[in-house]
Amino acid sequence: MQFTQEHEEIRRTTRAIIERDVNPYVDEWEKNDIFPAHQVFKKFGEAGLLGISKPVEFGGMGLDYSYSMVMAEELGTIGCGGVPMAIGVQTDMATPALARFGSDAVRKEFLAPSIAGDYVACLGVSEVGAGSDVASIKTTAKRVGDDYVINGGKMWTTNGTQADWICLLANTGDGQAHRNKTLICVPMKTKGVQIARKLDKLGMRSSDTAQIFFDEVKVPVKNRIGEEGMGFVYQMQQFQEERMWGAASSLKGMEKIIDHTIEYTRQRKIFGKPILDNQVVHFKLAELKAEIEALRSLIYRACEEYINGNDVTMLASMAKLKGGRLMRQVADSCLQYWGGMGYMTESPVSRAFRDTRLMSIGGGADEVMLQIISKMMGTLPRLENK
Amino acid sequence: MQFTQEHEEIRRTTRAIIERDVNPYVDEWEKNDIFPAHQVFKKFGEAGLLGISKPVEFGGMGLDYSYSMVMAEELGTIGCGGVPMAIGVQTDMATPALARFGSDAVRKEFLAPSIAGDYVACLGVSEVGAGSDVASIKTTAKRVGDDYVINGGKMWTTNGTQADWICLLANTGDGQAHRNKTLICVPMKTKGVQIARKLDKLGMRSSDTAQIFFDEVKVPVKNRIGEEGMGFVYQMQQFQEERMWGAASSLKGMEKIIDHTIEYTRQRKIFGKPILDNQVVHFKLAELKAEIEALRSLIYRACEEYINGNDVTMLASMAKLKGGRLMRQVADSCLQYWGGMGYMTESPVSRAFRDTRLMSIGGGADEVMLQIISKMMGTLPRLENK
Amino acid sequence: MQFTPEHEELRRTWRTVIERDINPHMDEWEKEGIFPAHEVFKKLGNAGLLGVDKPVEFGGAGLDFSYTMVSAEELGLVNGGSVPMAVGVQMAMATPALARFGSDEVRKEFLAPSISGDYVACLGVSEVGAGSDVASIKTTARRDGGDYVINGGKMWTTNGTQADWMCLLANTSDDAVHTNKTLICLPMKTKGVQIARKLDKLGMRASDTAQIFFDDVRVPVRNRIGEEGMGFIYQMKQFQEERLWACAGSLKGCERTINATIEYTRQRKIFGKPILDNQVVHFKLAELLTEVEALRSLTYRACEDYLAGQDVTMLASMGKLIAGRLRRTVSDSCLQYWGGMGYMTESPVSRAFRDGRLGSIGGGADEVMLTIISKLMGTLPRPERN
Amino acid sequence: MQFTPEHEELRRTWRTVIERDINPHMDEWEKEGIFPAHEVFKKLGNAGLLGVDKPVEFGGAGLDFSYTMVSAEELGLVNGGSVPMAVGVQMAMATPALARFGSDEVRKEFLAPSISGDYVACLGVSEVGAGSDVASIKTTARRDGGDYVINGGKMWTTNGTQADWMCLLANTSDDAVHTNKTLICLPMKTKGVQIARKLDKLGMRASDTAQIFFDDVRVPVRNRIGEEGMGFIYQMKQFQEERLWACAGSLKGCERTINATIEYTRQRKIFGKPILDNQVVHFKLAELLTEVEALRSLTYRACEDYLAGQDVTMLASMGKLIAGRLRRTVSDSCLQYWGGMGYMTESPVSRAFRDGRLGSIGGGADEVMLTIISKLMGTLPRPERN
Repeated sequence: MQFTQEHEEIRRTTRAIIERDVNPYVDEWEKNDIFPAHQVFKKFGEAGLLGISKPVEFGGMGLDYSYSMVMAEELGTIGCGGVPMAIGVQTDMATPALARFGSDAVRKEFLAPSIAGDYVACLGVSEVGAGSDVASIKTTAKRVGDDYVINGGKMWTTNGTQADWICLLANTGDGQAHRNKTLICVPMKTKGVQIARKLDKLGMRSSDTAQIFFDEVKVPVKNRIGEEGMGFVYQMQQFQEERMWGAASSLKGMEKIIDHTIEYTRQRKIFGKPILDNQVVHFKLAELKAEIEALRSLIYRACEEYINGNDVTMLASMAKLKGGRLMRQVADSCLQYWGGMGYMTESPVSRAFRDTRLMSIGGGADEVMLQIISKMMGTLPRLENK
Repeated sequence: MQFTQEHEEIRRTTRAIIERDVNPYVDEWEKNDIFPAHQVFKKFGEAGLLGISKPVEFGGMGLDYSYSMVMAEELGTIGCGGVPMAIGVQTDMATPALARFGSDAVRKEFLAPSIAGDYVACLGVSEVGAGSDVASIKTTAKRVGDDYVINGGKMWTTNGTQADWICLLANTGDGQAHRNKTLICVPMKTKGVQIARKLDKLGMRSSDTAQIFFDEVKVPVKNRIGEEGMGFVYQMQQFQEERMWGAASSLKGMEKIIDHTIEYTRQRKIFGKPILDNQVVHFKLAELKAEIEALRSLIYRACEEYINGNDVTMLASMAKLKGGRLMRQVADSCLQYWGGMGYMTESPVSRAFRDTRLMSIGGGADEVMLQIISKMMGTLPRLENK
Repeated sequence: MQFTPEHEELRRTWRTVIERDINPHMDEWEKEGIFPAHEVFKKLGNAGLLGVDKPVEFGGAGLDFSYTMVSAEELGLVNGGSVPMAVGVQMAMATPALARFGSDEVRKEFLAPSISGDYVACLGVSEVGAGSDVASIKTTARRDGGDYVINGGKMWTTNGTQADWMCLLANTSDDAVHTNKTLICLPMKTKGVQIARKLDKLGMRASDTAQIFFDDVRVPVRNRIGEEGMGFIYQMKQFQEERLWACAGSLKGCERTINATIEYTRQRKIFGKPILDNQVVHFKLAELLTEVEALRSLTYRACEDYLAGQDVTMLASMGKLIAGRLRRTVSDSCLQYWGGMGYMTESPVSRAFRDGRLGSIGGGADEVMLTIISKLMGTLPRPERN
Repeated sequence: MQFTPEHEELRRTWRTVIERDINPHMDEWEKEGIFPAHEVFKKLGNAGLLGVDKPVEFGGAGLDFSYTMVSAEELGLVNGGSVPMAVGVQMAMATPALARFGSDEVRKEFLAPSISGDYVACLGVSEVGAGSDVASIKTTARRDGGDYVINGGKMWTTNGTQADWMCLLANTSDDAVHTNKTLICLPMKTKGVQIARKLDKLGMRASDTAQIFFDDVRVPVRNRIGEEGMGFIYQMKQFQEERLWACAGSLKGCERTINATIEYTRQRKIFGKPILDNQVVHFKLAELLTEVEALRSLTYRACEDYLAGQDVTMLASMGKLIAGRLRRTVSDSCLQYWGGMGYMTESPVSRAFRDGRLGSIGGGADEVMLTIISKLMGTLPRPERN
């Protein structure tokens, strides 16, 4: 994969905004357990970064996915995991299906302002009883005249307390679980949408996660994304980008932890020499760096294939799996060399330790990735029907 | 667990025989792909070491299992894995059930000479279609008058080509798989017993492993061990000692590898200093030693419980599992620091690498241990019936 | 190691107090970032739990160390690591040297009330520049008439903001670093003792950790523990018990996490069956329990040897190393199977994940244990080399 | 990295030759402890496979390095590591420097016949005292008139007993260790070249490894490759391609093992269902394939950068490190699921286990790669410290 000047340009712009409008405030946002999504998204929107691979007619740049990927990579330089995740939801989790299958009307109403940074989007897939097991969601959207009437609830919703609209997956029929679902754009102000609670998390503190209830929520049928019953399929496609994005955004975060650790262990002395001079320390860091480069290569390759129109479900799932595992290993290993300081909330590595633990769980747990990979390897038990 | 003078005495005697009658010949036996079991067993037999915890009336010492365990531990000082395994089959795999449930007649005929070292025993449980899955063996022993007529075959039989008799597990009925099996002492000279082939193995070269066929083999019913139909139960009990023995015999083998590695890496220099001076090397060795001591503690504790009459299936299975894993890790890690020399057949660590790989497979694979532990934890799927 | 009815009785008492006076309040204390040490310790003191192995004449029960081990083990049942750690400081870290080498006068003044639960103790060893590297502490206690005049500071001091007195390690001369240190009982109310700040930690949030400064702090020479210059030696002895405590203290905590996970994954369904029914889940739990039992065995064995008067530095350091790593593995592995719930602050496993991470850092980091083990193995580079 | 029809064509040719002329004979060659290099290489030469990236004027195809990578990858389909390693020496280890820096005369004499398959080449770098530590080799080539007079010896020389010539690294002066070395083409028939012994190895049994002595061996100065004193630099360059070869060469070998395991565990039943149906089995295989794909991605990326003229020392070293470890993990993990059969010499997985262990040792051990990576990360201790 060879990068162009445009790629570099995207990287530079992204970093500039991060340095100026994000990193100086991260500690405060982390303390407040929330960041001002509208304010921050507007900055990225003005720079056109929220629609890199989105259609030009709705304010996007119309570039291929490799440009979204380099932005995801740069987001790793943000001083926490919460804000990048929130941006990822906006650009690569809640909007790909809308951009690809939505009518002009619905794209004008929801996609354009999301690209501009005026709207904050969230994704409504997971439920209390159905996290990784998407097919088993219970939320329903019953057709009544020209409206859908929505009942049920969503769980683990990132951006949930601040979002202007939700890309909602709901059952619009009683048919087979893979053909009865539909994606619908639901304005969060709509009557009956209730934010049950803001969840208190181990990490990702600056990102708000909500549990949401829907009680007889009415939205016009035209808010539907694409065809009725195609929701599950659309969502599965949407997951491809979500997974590549998740893995790509992890790279520089891990490298940042390693760099911090090198810096800290170089100036910190124990038994008369810098901690870094211990072979177990610099060898471990070398090993982690090697794995990071392997992951980066896997992501670049997946991205290339994706751009060439190939199905990258396998490679994207592998990247997501390896990314989740590696982030935990990097954060845990590096924290060790910080000694007591690593256990202090103020140290960047302790925040990384809390934030990174999510990746093996969110957006399809490791075990779901293993399930997908096994399936594509043709090694799943023949009799079972998954 | 506090050891007595008698324990030390057993250790000393075992080591003396190993130094005098075993280690000087190991390389040769390894090259020959077999060791002279009768000759070697006789030496141990004369010292009474083949019947440490066996009844006095048949030549045993009648001591508790802790004495067998310390002998197993000392056998780890033998320069290969094949010979200790062969001895283990004789003392703790093929004879415990016979000693405990056999009639005086059958014990006089098979146990006494096995303790004396005149007979070599082997265990006939595994079959081509049934390795870890004992319940599914196919070999049958049909009652005809006062005889059993045996048909079928056994696989992976250690000592198989040299044994005088086999402790055979066969189906004597068509009943439920756990109640239709019987243990029978079968002289290997009996007409119809055919040693199909000597298996060529990755390691354990000095130990002979046979595939054996039984074609209308007739043995008197009085050769039966204990009651008919109790074979599976007896064998499961016999497995307890086999597993403790296997774990115990691994300890000094691993320590020997580590000591050799310390010795070698201390005199071998790279980039101007002893390899051992690399922190990754001596830290790794320290880590391995810590795990070995944990395993040793687990075994001692299991042994204590066993002597106190408690069921140690759980602890023994845990020891077997951890032992198998640890041996692989120790051999693989140490080999690394020997560089090219570690890859040479002549180096002790390359032999250890080949020999140790068996423990996670033989005598119940790791996965079988995990199955047992899960079962005792009550975490196996409720619906399945294992 | 065979336990007596007295051991069982002690376990019962601990469990009662924990269930009644500690667990119901943990969540609240975690939120407040501190637990009421005086109130809680008084209850433990009244139950006679704080001085199980301390001399009878000062209110202790005069039992051997195995009872302290049992106490540490039962404390694992507290649903959080903070309180056990605080109690550990009181029982096994700040008081062993005092109990063994202190004069009757100083024991009457500091030990007795610490056993009765009226006083809260803390240990003053670690400093900003000297965490694991004890020999290099900088705090001084200059002799001035009948007083010591103390200057310097301590870091990472558990119980630091609530303690009535500190078992302080300070340099009382400029001799060699191993012979110039002295342990002194320092009342925290003394003029010049300043609690610089309460540290904000990744976990152990209900435990207060302080940074403390000493500015010309005067204490009478009679507050000294044992002989002048023996402080380093005493402290090293004290570390043995601290490490054994750490081993024993990890056992039930790990089991608590494993059991909570079994319970949760059994009732939680995914893809139509309990999460626990996934083989990767119950096998993983079996592996974890295996390691816990190995650690328990090592701990009991070390305790037995310790009671038999042997030096257990090697075994205790090995145990501490294994314990620290195991707590990380257990909490990280289990958290995975809780899915999104595991990432929620409210879930016990997320607390275990945060609390457990300290094990490999506090009380001598993994690398310190590895150095000690390497040293005892004789594999450390000859001094001049490093 | 986008492959062309030419790449595909080359892959096909390799597969044809491997299926027809190599795989049918591997078992036999393994038993004999050597393969007929001249016979095999001639067949490869006739197919134009030995000089894909070598200059056309000497019989090469003049293609770029990506074709060499493709060759290495396809060689993974050989059912054993020996032949691929021998071919690798011929194509990517002993000849790159010659092809790039050799005079037409010396290339005509040694390169052309090595490309046509008439000559077998070996590489003379490692010595008894200097395996990974190349700078410290002791062999000398003293200038005497128009000759070099060579004295010393080489160790671990692949193809050593069959080679027609050796690409020898020797000290031609007493200057600094990095500027006193020269590469020389040495005909093995030359008087004074003595093959001391053929080494007996843990694996790679069909490949001959020799220890070689040089006693006043005379070769004309014109046999020198490039400039005198540049040998170390040339060799370092040569190592880059050797490492990329090692990465590419590991991919299909690992996949072959994984696929063979899928096949075997699918037809083999335990407890009434295929072994493959165990979740721990198919999930583990999914993990392994994930790591293989990550390595493949890293390899392709490094190759692309290499072709783009960038220095890939970092990526190539990382790849070599990951490849060596992965081959061990894959073969060890897969062997487990073969049960007893995996321990039999006849099973492909046991050969993979033995052959694969060399990866972390040969061509620069893992620790050398870690040192290089650490160096490039700038984390190595300042010289004076170590």
